[in-house]
Amino acid sequence: MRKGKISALILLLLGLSVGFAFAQETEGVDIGSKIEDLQNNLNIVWTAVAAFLVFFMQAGFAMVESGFTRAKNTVNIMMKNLMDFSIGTVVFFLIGFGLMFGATNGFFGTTHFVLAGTNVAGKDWNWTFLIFQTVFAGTSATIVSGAMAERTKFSGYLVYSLFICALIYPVFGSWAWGSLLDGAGWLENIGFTDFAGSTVVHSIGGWLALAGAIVLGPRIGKYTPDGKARAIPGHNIALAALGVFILWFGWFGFNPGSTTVGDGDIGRIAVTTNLAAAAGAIASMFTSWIMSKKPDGSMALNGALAGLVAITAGCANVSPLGSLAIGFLAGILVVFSVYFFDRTLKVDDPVGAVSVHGVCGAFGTLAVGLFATEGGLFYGGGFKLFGIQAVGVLSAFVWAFGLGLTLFFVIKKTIGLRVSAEEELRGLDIGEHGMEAYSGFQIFTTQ
Amino acid sequence: MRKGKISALILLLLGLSVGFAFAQETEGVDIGSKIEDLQNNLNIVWTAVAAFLVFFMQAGFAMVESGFTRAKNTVNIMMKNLMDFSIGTVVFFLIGFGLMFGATNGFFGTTHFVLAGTNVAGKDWNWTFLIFQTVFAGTSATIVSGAMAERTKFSGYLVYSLFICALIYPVFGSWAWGSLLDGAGWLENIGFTDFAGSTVVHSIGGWLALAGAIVLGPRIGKYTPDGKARAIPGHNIALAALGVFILWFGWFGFNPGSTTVGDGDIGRIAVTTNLAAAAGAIASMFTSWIMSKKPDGSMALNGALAGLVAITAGCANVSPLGSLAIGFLAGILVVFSVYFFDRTLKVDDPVGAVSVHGVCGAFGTLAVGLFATEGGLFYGGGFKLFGIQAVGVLSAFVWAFGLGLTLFFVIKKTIGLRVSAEEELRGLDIGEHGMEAYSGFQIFTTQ
Amino acid sequence: MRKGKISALILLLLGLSVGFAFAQETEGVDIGSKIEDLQNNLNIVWTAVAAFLVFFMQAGFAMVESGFTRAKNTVNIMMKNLMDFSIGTVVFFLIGFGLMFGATNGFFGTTHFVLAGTNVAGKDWNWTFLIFQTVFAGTSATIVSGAMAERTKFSGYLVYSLFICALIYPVFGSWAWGSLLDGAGWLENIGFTDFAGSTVVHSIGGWLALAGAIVLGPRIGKYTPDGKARAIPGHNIALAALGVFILWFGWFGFNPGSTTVGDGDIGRIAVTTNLAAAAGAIASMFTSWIMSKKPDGSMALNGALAGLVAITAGCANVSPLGSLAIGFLAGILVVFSVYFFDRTLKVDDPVGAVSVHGVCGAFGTLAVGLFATEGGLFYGGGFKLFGIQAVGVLSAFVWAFGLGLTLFFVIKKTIGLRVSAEEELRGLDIGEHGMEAYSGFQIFTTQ
Amino acid sequence: MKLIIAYVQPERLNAVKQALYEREIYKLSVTNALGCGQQKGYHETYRGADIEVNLLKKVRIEIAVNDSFVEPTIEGIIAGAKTGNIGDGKIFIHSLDECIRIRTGEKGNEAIG
Amino acid sequence: MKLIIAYVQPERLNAVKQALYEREIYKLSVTNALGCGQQKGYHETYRGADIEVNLLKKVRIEIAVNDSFVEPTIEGIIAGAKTGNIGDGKIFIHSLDECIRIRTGEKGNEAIG
Amino acid sequence: MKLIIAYVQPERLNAVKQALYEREIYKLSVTNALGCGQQKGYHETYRGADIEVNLLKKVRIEIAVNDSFVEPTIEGIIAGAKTGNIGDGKIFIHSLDECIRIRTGEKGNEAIG
Ligand SMILES: Nc1ncnc2c1ncn2[C@@H]1O[C@H](COP(=O)(O)OP(=O)(O)O)[C@@H](O)[C@H]1O
Ligand SMILES: Nc1ncnc2c1ncn2[C@@H]1O[C@H](COP(=O)(O)OP(=O)(O)O)[C@@H](O)[C@H]1O
Ligand SMILES: Nc1ncnc2c1ncn2[C@@H]1O[C@H](COP(=O)(O)OP(=O)(O)O)[C@@H](O)[C@H]1O
Repeated sequence: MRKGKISALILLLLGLSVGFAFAQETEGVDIGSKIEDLQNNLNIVWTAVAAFLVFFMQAGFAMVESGFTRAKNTVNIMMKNLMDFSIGTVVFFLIGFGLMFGATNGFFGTTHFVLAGTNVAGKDWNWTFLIFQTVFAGTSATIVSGAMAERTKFSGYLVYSLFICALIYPVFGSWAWGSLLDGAGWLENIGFTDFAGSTVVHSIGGWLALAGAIVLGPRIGKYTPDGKARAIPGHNIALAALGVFILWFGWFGFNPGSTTVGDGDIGRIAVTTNLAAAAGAIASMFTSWIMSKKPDGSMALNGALAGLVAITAGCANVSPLGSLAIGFLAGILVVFSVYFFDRTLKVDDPVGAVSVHGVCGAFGTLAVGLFATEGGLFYGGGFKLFGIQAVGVLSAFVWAFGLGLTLFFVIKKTIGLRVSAEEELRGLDIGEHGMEAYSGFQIFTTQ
Repeated sequence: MRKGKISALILLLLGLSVGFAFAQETEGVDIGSKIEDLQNNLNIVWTAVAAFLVFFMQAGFAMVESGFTRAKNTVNIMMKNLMDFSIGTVVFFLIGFGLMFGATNGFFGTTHFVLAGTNVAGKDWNWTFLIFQTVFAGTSATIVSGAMAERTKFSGYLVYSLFICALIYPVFGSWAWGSLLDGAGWLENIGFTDFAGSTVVHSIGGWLALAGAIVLGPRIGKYTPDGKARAIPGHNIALAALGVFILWFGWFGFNPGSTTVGDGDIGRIAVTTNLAAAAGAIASMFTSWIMSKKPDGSMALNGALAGLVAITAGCANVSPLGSLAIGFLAGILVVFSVYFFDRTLKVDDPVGAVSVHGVCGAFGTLAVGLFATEGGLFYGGGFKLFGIQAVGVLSAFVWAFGLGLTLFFVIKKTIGLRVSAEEELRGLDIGEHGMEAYSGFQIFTTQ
Repeated sequence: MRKGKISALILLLLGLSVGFAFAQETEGVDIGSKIEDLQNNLNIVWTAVAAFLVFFMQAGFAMVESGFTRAKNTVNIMMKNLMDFSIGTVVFFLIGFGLMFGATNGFFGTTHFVLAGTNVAGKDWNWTFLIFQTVFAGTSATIVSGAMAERTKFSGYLVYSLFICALIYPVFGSWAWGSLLDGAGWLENIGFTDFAGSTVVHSIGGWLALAGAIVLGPRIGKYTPDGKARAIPGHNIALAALGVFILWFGWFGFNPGSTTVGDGDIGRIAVTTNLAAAAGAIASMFTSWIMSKKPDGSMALNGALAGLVAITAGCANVSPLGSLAIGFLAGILVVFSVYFFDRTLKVDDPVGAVSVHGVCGAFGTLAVGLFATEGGLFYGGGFKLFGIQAVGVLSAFVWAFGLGLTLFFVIKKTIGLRVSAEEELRGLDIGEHGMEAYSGFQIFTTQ
Repeated sequence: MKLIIAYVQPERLNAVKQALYEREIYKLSVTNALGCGQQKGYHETYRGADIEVNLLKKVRIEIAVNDSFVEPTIEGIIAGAKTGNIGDGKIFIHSLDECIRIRTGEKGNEAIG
Repeated sequence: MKLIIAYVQPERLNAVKQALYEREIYKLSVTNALGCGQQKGYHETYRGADIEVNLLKKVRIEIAVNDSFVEPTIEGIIAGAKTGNIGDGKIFIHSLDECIRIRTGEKGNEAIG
Repeated sequence: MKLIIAYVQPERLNAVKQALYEREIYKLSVTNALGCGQQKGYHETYRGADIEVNLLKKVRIEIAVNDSFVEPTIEGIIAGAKTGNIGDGKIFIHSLDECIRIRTGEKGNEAIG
């Protein structure tokens, strides 16, 4: 009995212990997955908020672009910004997202169209990821409208905005970012680093803008008969400044949000982003001060954007001092780039979109090869990363500028890309939309 | 001794085990509740951020409404938007919140006034819930100012804004949403589905707007003596567009925020919301293009809002394709609705508030009965849900339009609802506030 | 054998139990720290989002300040707002942050410059804390530009903005808030309570603004030869109202964000903040209505800001009713303060920055001594806290106003603080920046 | 040929145009103006400071007509602009030496209409 | 009756009005104008491109007066507008055939004041 | 001395100024105007409601010249403004009694240029 009793007790204990072990285990698993779920939920909240901030950049672009152009084309610019995001949203959902993040055929993704395969009533990550990626695509699309402002036929622009979000942006995106979901791309495979999209988003938009501005030709009166560039001042610098503040604000979603993870990287990336923007604004202001005797307000605004675009690629990979340097250089670069396109190449880009997004996007991507604390040339990493970055930058240019020229040329030859001279003089607001932006205001339209 | 020793050991073991069991248990409970706390904290952060986004919609409304009306009434519109939210905040805190979410007497809530019973220095959920609900009430209130713009006496408007947030909105809200806290309502009990408030917030505001516009009568010069509608163009389409972007941005708090839970539903609802807005803008643009030969900028802007209002009820219950359909239909509907009220009914609604919020809110609520993946007619759910939705839509109309007519009529007969013709001609900014919005600008006030 | 068997079993059990105990312990520790990590991540997400909202207040200030001044100085105001934040960002990173939050020498911090010691690629809290504190410093800096609007030399202003963020703000900040990181300050040590910065941020800015406005002198035409104050109306009340909505929105980051913890306090502080703003707007409107026969739009807007500034110190320490009272009193106070500075002291402060930020900031800080539910006079806490608060308020005045007078006087005597009369008449936009804000618009510049 | 200048209240512009149309006067030019007359303006306060607005918004209409059209033009303006209140406006008339249509180079009476 | 047109610097408008008041000339009309005169304008650059601003902001004042008021009016304008700098402006005077007060239909000398 | 008033299309202003410069006419004043002439305006719809825009944007140029400059001025305006399309504008000329330079007090022919 004793033995039995003891044995029984021991067995009981064993049982208890094993029971505990089991309980412990399942409980452990359970708690572990619950904690994972929680972090996952936090990531979703963060990524969603970041996506909303990036969406708000649409307002920023609309304000900057309309502020830097004439009053008679304001309705048109608002409409273009509204519609490129709207059309972009729909086609990116239908086609683009799948091309970019679906299982890849080596060149682009082939699944996930219309978010197929995702539970239509569930809480899947894909949903949050889709909205985040949609607003990125929309950013790329809307860059172009500034460079083509004040002379583009509205219907032609709609066609363009369909193609960028359905095709041009997502395919390139799949090369660099496909593996963020189920895709994979040759650029990311060779080690191309573009954390939040200096190239993927901004340069793609910028080079398309360049193609558009070239195919369109300059606005009437932009160049004197003997080829001198003339100033066509923007009509509302208050709006433009508001737009830049909104963009800067939105960029805190753009860059830190690209972690899609709610943790301490957010703060670090916010710091590099903010420093680069500040340095860009300062550098542009002083550069324009030296170049043209006075600190040009429109240049300082462009400078902040230049810093933001440039830091976008490396925001997670460079030190704060590195970000200061990148922003500062971008701020100088953007001024000379604007001068170069405007006066030397005679490409009429009313808001400086090509310089800000194309040129500074490329610069920022290359700068990762120099300033990355891991692998950057200045940190002892040699030229390897820089070379890879250059490949990415170049392929973006070839892809976007090449397709852009083709696309705009085809539009020009079919439905038409430019409004009539008469309509351009009177303003696209009346010509394309039958209304004025500032009804009742006395506005000189001598220019 | 041996026995004793063994027993002692066993007891020790038992003790240890039991001790562990206890530790395990308390630890388990503790961890479980800590995880719950964490999710709760995440919900609070998310809901608070969403509330702030919804607050920002006040700026959007102010911009849209002033942009779509004349320069001479801009100060007045800003003041109305500022004050309806301010007064609404105070009375909703004092009275409205309790009526809406307090323990119900069957018709409305009767507790929670002044947040009574909530720890005044604590971290209770009620605080976050109150701020979230306050900004919703403020949204409903501010809708009305657009439809009554350019002719309403300021003091009369203040009185109205007191009543909507203290009484009209919360009582209806308690019927549909009371159970979100401690209340309960007959509408939610029969299964009425209005996830984020197409009816509760937008239609209520829209039907009050309709009542206000009817009691006021049209602006001087809006109709020719023989009853033809005349256009009175808005003075600042840039502001109006900015307002729409702000509203769209804020709606990402409005709809996904209405989960008040930080999880994957946020992304899904953000996707449906965004798709509907985009589809609405596209549909309105093309509809106005067909109807009046040119894509009307103000209509495309209204279309985005129409899509947003319409998806608000079903954003959590429909598929992405369903949301595209709802947005698209709302975008078409809003154009015809504006025409109908303007030309047929001759109700002068300068910004289209009745069509956007009243009509599209009703449409969106009904659309849940068609498109809900669970219970919707198109998904094999039969007419039951649709019928319930119709009951909700109808009761909102009766309640808000009925009370609205009464309220505005009483205001008209007592302190007065409309400014003098002379003041209306010169502008309410000077008449009501003794200042101009655009001092120094040359503005034609021939209209 | 038996003994051995039993012993073995027992040992086995012991081993198992101990094993469990160990597992339990490490698992427990692990889970505990994971949960802590999660809360930490949540705090980071929340604090980062709050920082972004506070950043956006820069846009709000720019809009309010330009809206309340004349069209001919709009570019200049935008540039000042852009550059003070940009310069502030850089010098606060380099110097200010260390002075404010580094290990203190009793008077200011001496470590953490350039965030030294923080892992340059890590997820440290310091990063998030830096961005949060940077935007606070930027807020303090930008307050001043409004009071000095329409006559300040741009280069002089740049020098000022360097000093406030490098020195004036951080040193005072270290006295009151140093212990938030590694510092410590005499003010916090005696119990000074300024939760989100009525004094630390707003009064410091406000008193510097006062010093600047005094050293500058009034704008040409502001006072008649016999000393009567003349109105110089702002050029764009729509922008000003937008700015106030943006500021209100950003304040939801400013006050609730100052918890830097993601929990239920957020909602509570959002409620007090919102109530005070609403009460401030209402009070100012009615006060101006009584004082000057009509509800002045610019005063109601100032009133909302006055409520927000005043509640900033006590937002976490007062009850909702207390916040209503504080906001309401601040709304009345700001009107009389504007009158007092404008008409009695003849200090020309175009946007009311001194009254809103200086006076209402001081009032709000003192009000904590009255309304704090713990320690406040009205809650039985006696005069102790009030006395401490008064010490803080006074020391802020002495520090900021004293240094401000010195700084602006030195700038005046060296590079110059004021533009020429001719430039002032034609507008600083052309004089300082060579461009107009509203090109093409017909604007009367008779004033 | 005469040049007729009229200052009228902004909100009467449409009525004036209407009245002139009825009298077959189709051509006119309009500018935005501020006027100071018997209508005393108004006092307001902005942020507590006094602001005296004595330049009121007016519309300036300029019409060049042949002599035979002077009377109908005056009549038309009065018909459209008169409300009987202070501030209704004024009409000024002076003679015109020449009128030229830029497009065709026509001169005088032929160019005016 | 004469019609006096003066172009003056915008910031002198108030002083001109003041000076005219002192001379009992209460009625005038103002429009916003751009002028090109001896004052050469200025060069600026906007985004690196040259911008020549040679139309400067001016204010155009129009005053109809009886012959006896011509001298005081001119004096008043000069008193208010003259600073001695280039750009001070010009006064043009021509005769007026008729003046009508819309409200009353009064004509000529009676209508003008 | 003559006062020449011209209404031209806004976008022709620069060309007109250019053409006048070539003829050594350097001084002029410009105001923003709306005009109603043979150019019929246009119909648009805003939110479905008809909107008839029959006041088109024009620019009003005012030039005071000595008699010998009248012809070159007219020529210059036409050279700069004429496109041959409806809406090109009109020129009105009337005589000026006096011209005074505010800065110097100079009068007449000397003041005008
Ligand atoms: N002598 C004048 N010279 C220039 N403009 C005048 C003169 N008299 C009146 N006006 C213009 O006519 C407008 C109406 O004049 P007012 O005296 O108010 O009209 P009424 O005599 O019909 O009441 C004024 O605002 C001003 O623009
Ligand atoms: N001949 C003219 N015709 C029309 N306007 C003139 C003429 N001369 C001067 N003005 C107007 O007068 C303004 C001042 O002329 P300006 O020659 O600069 O003055 P000042 O001779 O006093 O220096 C010009 O900007 C223009 O608006
Ligand atoms: N009789 C007139 N009185 C005043 N302004 C006129 C007159 N005729 C023409 N104008 C002005 O000239 C502008 C051009 O006139 P329009 O008849 O269209 O020119 P065109 O005859 O060259 O086609 C009009 O818009 C108007 O501003």
